[in-house]
Amino acid sequence: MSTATPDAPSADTAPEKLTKKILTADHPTWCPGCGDFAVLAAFYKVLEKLQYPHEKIVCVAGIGCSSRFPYFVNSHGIHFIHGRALPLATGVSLSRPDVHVFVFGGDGDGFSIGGNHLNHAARKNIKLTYVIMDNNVYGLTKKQTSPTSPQGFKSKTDPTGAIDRPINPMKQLLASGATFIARTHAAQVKHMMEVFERAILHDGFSVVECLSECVMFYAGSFDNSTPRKGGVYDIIDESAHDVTDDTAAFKLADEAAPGKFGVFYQVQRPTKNALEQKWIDAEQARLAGKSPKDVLKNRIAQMR
Amino acid sequence: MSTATPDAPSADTAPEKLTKKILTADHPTWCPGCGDFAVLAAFYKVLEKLQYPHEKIVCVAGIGCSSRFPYFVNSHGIHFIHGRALPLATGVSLSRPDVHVFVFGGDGDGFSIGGNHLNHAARKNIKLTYVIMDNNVYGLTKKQTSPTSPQGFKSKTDPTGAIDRPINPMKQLLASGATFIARTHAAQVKHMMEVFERAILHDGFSVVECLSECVMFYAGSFDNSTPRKGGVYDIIDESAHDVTDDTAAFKLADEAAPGKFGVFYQVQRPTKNALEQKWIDAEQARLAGKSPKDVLKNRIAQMR
Amino acid sequence: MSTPPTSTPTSLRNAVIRLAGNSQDGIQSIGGFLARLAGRTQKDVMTYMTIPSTISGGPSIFQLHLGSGEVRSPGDESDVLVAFYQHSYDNHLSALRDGGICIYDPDEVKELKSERGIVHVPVPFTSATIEAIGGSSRDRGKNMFVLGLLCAMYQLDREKLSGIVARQFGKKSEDILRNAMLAFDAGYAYPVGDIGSFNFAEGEHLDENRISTDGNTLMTMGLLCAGVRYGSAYPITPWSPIMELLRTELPKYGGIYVQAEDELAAVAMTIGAAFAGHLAVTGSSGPGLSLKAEALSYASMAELPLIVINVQRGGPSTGLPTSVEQSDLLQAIYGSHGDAPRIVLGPQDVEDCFYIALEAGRLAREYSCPVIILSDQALSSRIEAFTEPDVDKHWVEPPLDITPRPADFKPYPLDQITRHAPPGTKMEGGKYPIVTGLEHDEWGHPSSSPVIHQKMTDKRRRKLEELARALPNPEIYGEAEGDLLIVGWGCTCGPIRETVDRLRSEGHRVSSTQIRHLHPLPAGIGDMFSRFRKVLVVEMNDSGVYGYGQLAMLLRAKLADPRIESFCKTDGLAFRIREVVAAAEKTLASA
Amino acid sequence: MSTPPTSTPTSLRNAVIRLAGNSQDGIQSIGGFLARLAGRTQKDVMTYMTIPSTISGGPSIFQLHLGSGEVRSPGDESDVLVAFYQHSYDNHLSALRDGGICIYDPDEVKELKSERGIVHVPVPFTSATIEAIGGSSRDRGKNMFVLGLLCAMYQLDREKLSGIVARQFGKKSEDILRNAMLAFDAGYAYPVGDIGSFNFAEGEHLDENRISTDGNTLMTMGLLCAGVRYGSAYPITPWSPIMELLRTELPKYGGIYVQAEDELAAVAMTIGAAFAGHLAVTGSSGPGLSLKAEALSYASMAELPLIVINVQRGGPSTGLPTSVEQSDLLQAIYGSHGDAPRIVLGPQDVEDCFYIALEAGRLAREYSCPVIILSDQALSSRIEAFTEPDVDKHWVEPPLDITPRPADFKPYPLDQITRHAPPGTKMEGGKYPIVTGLEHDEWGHPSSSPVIHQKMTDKRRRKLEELARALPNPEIYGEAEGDLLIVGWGCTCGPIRETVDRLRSEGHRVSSTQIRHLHPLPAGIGDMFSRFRKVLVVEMNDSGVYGYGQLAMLLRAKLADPRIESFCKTDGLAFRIREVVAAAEKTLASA
Ligand SMILES: Cc1ncc(C[n+]2csc(CCOP(=O)(O)OP(=O)(O)O)c2C)c(N)n1
Ligand SMILES: Cc1ncc(C[n+]2csc(CCOP(=O)(O)OP(=O)(O)O)c2C)c(N)n1
Ligand code: SF4
Ligand code: SF4
Ligand SMILES: [Mg+2]
Ligand SMILES: [Mg+2]
Repeated sequence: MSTATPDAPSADTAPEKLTKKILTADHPTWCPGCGDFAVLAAFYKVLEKLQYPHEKIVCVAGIGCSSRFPYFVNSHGIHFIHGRALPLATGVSLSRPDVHVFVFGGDGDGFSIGGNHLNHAARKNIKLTYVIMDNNVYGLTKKQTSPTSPQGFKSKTDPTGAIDRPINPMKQLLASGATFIARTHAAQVKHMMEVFERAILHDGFSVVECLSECVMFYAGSFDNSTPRKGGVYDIIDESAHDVTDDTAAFKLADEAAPGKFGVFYQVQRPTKNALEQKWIDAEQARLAGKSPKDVLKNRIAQMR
Repeated sequence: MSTATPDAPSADTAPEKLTKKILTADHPTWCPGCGDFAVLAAFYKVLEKLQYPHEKIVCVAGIGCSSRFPYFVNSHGIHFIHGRALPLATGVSLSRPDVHVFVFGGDGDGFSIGGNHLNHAARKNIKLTYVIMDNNVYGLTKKQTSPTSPQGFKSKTDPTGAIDRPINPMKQLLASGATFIARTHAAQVKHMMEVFERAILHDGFSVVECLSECVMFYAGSFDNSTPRKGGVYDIIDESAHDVTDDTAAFKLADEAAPGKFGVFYQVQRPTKNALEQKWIDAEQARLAGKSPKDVLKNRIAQMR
Repeated sequence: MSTPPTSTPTSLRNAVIRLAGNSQDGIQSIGGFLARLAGRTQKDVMTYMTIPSTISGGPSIFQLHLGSGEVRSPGDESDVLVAFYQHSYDNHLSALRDGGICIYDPDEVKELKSERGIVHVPVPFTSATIEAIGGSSRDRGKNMFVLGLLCAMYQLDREKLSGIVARQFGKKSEDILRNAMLAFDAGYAYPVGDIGSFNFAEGEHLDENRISTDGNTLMTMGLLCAGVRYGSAYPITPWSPIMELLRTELPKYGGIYVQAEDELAAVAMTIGAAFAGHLAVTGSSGPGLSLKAEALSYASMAELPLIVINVQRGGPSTGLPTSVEQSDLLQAIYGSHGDAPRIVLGPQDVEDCFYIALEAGRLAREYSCPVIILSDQALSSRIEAFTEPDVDKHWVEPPLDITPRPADFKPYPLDQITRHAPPGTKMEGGKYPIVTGLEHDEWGHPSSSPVIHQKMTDKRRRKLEELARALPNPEIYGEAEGDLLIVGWGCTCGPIRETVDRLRSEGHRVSSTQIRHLHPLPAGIGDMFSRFRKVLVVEMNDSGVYGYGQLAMLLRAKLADPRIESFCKTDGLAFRIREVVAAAEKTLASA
Repeated sequence: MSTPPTSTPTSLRNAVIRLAGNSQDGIQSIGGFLARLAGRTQKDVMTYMTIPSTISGGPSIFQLHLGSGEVRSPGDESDVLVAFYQHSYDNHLSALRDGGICIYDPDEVKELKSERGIVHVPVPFTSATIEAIGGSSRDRGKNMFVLGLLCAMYQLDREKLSGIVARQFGKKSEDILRNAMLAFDAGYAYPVGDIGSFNFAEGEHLDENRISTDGNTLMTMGLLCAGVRYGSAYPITPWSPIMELLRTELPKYGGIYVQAEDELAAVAMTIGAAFAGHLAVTGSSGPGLSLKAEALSYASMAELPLIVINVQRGGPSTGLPTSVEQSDLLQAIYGSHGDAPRIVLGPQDVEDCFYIALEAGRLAREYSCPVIILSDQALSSRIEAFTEPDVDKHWVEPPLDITPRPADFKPYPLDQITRHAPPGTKMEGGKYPIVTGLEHDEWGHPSSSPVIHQKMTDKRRRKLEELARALPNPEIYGEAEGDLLIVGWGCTCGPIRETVDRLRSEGHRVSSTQIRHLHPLPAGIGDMFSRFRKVLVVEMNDSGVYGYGQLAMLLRAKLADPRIESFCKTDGLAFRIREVVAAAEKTLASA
């Protein structure tokens, strides 16, 4: 219905080249050393590479430190409410096939208050890319247990150590029906960029869990996967792992922390965007060029 | 803190014998032929067998045809709001270790609006039993697509057939961290009773998906698993399936409809009920018998 | 094939028929057929029905008010009661007027009361239908038998009526249609004895282009005409039919309606579509509106245009899901945290559902603000006949505007109403806008400056002040001055106007007004009230701790005028004219 | 080790000190130490702070009002400004009174303005601290240096103050404590030159047993004393500290506080605990209250006792999460669908947080009804000193009652207030009760009977009517009659009372009252108002489309009294006394 077509460059001007400089907006309000800085830098770089028309980039987020992301990208953006970024992004993606939708948020935003939306956006295979900056803690509200905090983690809501078993993000995502599922690390810039690029180029619901240290409230959380701190960064060997096999991926997700990194799962399944368009096309073919106004008039005439 | 202790019979009277007659309350308002009748009958029978003290039985539900369940059981009961039965039941279970908490609901109540609560009650391993009467449709609101409706199902919200991929209830539950996960069928009374009993006796979060036909809005939905209608009722062979292996269970859940029935997964993991009690015990040991009132006075005195 | 009744018909201007049985009996469809017929034969009609809230069914009624003149309520009392069962008879005989006719099925109704001159007419629907169709179809054709019976009794246009029936059943199968017609004809031919027959007097000439339908259907047509192409919702009674119709219709217009996982997701998706530059709609009933409260506060803060429909039902909580009530007004205005300005509208009858949807679209866009439409269970399901809306005249093109914006573009200018630049819009200055729920400066950047917060709060409020000034006063029914002004909103319009007619005919100086713009109220409303000695606000909600209902509260607060009184009820039933008349008389009589 | 200052101290009754720096500088902790000291040394205190809403920090202030007599506001203007940076100096100099003292760090503040007789005193906190502690600890000890400086300047009890500091830092490590004391001593010994020193005059004798703390902490103590043992919540600023403290404290009492996955789950778990027979509490701030709306409607319908705390912050939407506002009042009362009666209370100062929690517990149980407490960001975090509450006197045992109920038990009797029989209760008649959100009969069984719905709506409303009659009028500050009554609620109590004092001292007949029972309002409030020529409602929310704030709306609607006027603001800052004085003078001057 919209007259906009995908990636059509503006008629009059030559498309401007997207650079980090152009993409940079406000200086991030994150704490010095916060892992989210690296995520932002990687995102700029991948966008530089992909060169989408500037005006077709949309950044969406809920609430949290990580969810401040859209303020730091000079693109169309919306900073929504806690936990509901995905349904908002669903509304954008389905009603605007011409734009590229990116969603950013934290572990609390995505897996606690927003957990159900994640399941349903995934099963519907909405076309968008979702990056979860997982710091295993609630940053913005100053150190409460998050759904990914490991048992024993001392927070303001678990003064003697976290009691509840955390979720397993990869298992949850695999069960949800997401069609691209990967895991990366803010301190592994090259890997992170590769994963982001694959996620963005995937035609469907792509989601990346990106470990991103909260230096303020959970310093050292990811040392065990940071080689320069003596950890091991264990990347999935895709020649040995069939990324289209969700059971194999589920098995991989069993590994104890820090677990594996890389693409756990990727399949092609029609997006809801495409399926709804198919229905629209069928209905419109049936109506054989009748104008919307005439469609309405006929419908009302049936009530005579 | 409550003075009630688990299953203590009332002091003065001999415990009355629980019978179907005693457990029967209002006549169900379900449509004649609705699968939910059989679920109710099976629940009565299992309770007859278990003989819990009458006053210690609590039935909880959200909203939907199936969620009317508590009205039809003569026990303490609460009919709550759509999708929030599990957190309500969590409040009961954690604050009243002396009662038995049963939760009933439909596929919409449990997997659509209530999906996130299911994930979190499961990972916390709250002590309760949850029966999902899955009819693959919204019954009470008269035939909209539910999160378990198969693609192609024609409903009022999908006049040309359901477009979105349904969830896979078993996979979702396996990822959630529930410690007892099973699947049964309202038309398989014996199996259903066995499964209910095992679920109830499990010490932790036990959940049963029970296929239960909506004769009004989705007649014939489960014929393919109803032997007397030519279907196959394929029960898991537990000598071949290790119920403590979630990956194996995930694999089992891959089977096309009607899939397998029986116990997919069962492990022992401490309940949140037990873990919180452990913390309480430790704190109280530290306080060495100080009365709550004195604890408060001391705390306030620190503000002098 | 069957003989028409022969006695000379009595001429009537109005008839109220109540059909009472179980929901399975197809009473709603008899009612629907008659209502549609009325729309086609220059009669006015208003219907009223009850639905049991459990699926398995239970007692149900359909009441139909047919008239040669304007019909404004489903009728206080019925002239004819058709009782299918003993319980129908027992529960509804009191709704029959003195001397009315009770047609009952002697196969089912065994105990009769003789009272108030009521004429009892036994008609064995059950056995006569079985006889007509054949043994197996018990229960199924009874409704068609009764339809035939009523067609004969009221001398209705048999040909048109069978046409309507044929169109409906023809969709199913020939067998079904044949059986339906057999039952209909049997009813038509059934000799009812000496109660005679009636026909309708020639009425005022009603407009040529009349249609008949219910409020939910017409609201949906209004949304389509207003340019709505996207949105999302979750099913709930009595909202669902709007979402079902949008889901079915929108693909024809290139749009998409999404069934979300819950109401929180639904409003978020709809806000997403609004942010994306569309006019989008979400909706629900009571509990679902509560779930949208947080996101609506966002829409107020971010100043996004959006239509939200709330089809009210009995509350609080799950309440009485299939009864009518008007108890969500204060929530609609004040139900979100913070000072969250939004616009609230209420349609006054089925026809108005179309125009209120258009108005909602216009205001949402003009004021870049969420607009809540408060419909209700009665409007949602009752059928009325009215002039066909002129689509050519009202048609609005969907709004998506992604033309480049100049370098000085700011999403939240302090001196103008907000106009967003949706995704896809090229920003000539190179600076892209951000939409936010934090307090923000003119560019959408978060600010905790005291000055900014004060100014932005003023900005958001000021647009409603502007709107209040721009709104004309609501129409007065009756004279513009007098002793009593009855004020209503929503579905109570009919009974209130009937009350005015009745009291004026008795010499009282009474007028009424139905408020369609509930928030903000038109600025001139105080002047309007000042020309009456008393003001009585009539609404279907609780009379409140302090003795007044929800609209009355708004008006009393705005005008601080103690002459504003309140009449409320919460029994889940539409107002009867006599209830309103009694309340008005009481107010007139008091000092 | 260091020499005390030698000049003769000037005697003071009050001092307002503003510390301005960044949130990382530990300004809050200096303030906290001084406030606590005040509580221990027979001084009254009130504090005020701002927190940046991003974690990485940013400009932050802590203002402290110390006095020998009662202190009722954090002070309009400060006597001393301690400026850490150039931006602190630039933004806060205007808050210093004419002739006030500005202590600044010349390492950071380079450009001074000479104006209004302000005395500038350079004190190199940064370099002096580095010198005292050693090179590496830059930034860390500055706050302790300033604390030492102020201790000397105001001749505060050095021994007690070091004791408080030692207790705090001793929890961490010896190293940290040593460094802190080094910096403190260096500040204490720093020669500030000719500004001299001050000491506090002997005040009225203040009660012996005084404590000092903030509102969130004291509210939690009140809940524990009221018998709360269970509940659930989700983190949000500024509510979180209450949930964190409950989570930490409750295990000592055998209770459990659950961090839920979201606010909808939190309120549901809390209702679960209430249904299970406990007194339970949930809480949140703005957005979270919106998310609880549906379940609160349930609690009203099911008539379950429940405490809900809403620590208000700037709205709408995410708004200004760390600023004060009072804009959730109408939502608290009317924010759920349907007519959903509940009780709403507001504490008037930090001390009152304790008593309001007790009152909430009492009312929730007595009226079997949800009770919402509206606190706010200012009360939540500001420190005040007051008489230690008498726990022995107020202690309430947790309520769980599972003694058998007699055969005639009904959960929803029409003629009495609902009393539930929680799970575990043996029902002697053999019939077990059901709690429900559908309209229901006396046994809790769903009913769509019009009569029942009307009667049950009446029942639910009637208990609030009873409560309104039972409530005494709020206390009047000043005379019971006069020209102007200033009405406030919540944290505005102090500035309003100061206003009254100031205007009375100028001969005006002004009094004030702070409403703690916001819904229902005490029945006698109209009488109380009638003894004043004018009523001015002062609150921190939007002045509204029609020109009045939220409490003003309630009062105008209830009393339909045009003499009720409104003064509002929404700049996220506590009222200054001069703002309220100006508004009151304007009202006094008008006709
Ligand atoms: C409805 C609602 N509930 C709670 C909050 C408070 N809140 C803001 S962000 C947040 C969680 C932050 O954690 P996460 O999503 O992991 O993001 P992070 O800050 O760690 O990046 C919470 C609880 C809110 N803004 N809205
Ligand atoms: C907040 C809210 N949204 C929507 C509804 C309407 N509603 C009631 S039950 C239901 C779904 C019923 O489906 P399911 O849970 O599968 O139960 P079933 O009736 O099929 O047993 C819906 C959407 C509601 N009562 N409350
Ligand atoms: S609090 Fe943690 S997550 Fe937030 S900005 Fe600071 S380091 Fe990053
Ligand atoms: S509508 Fe379906 S689920 Fe509901 S009672 Fe009838 S058969 Fe059962
Ligand atoms: Mg986080
Ligand atoms: Mg279902």
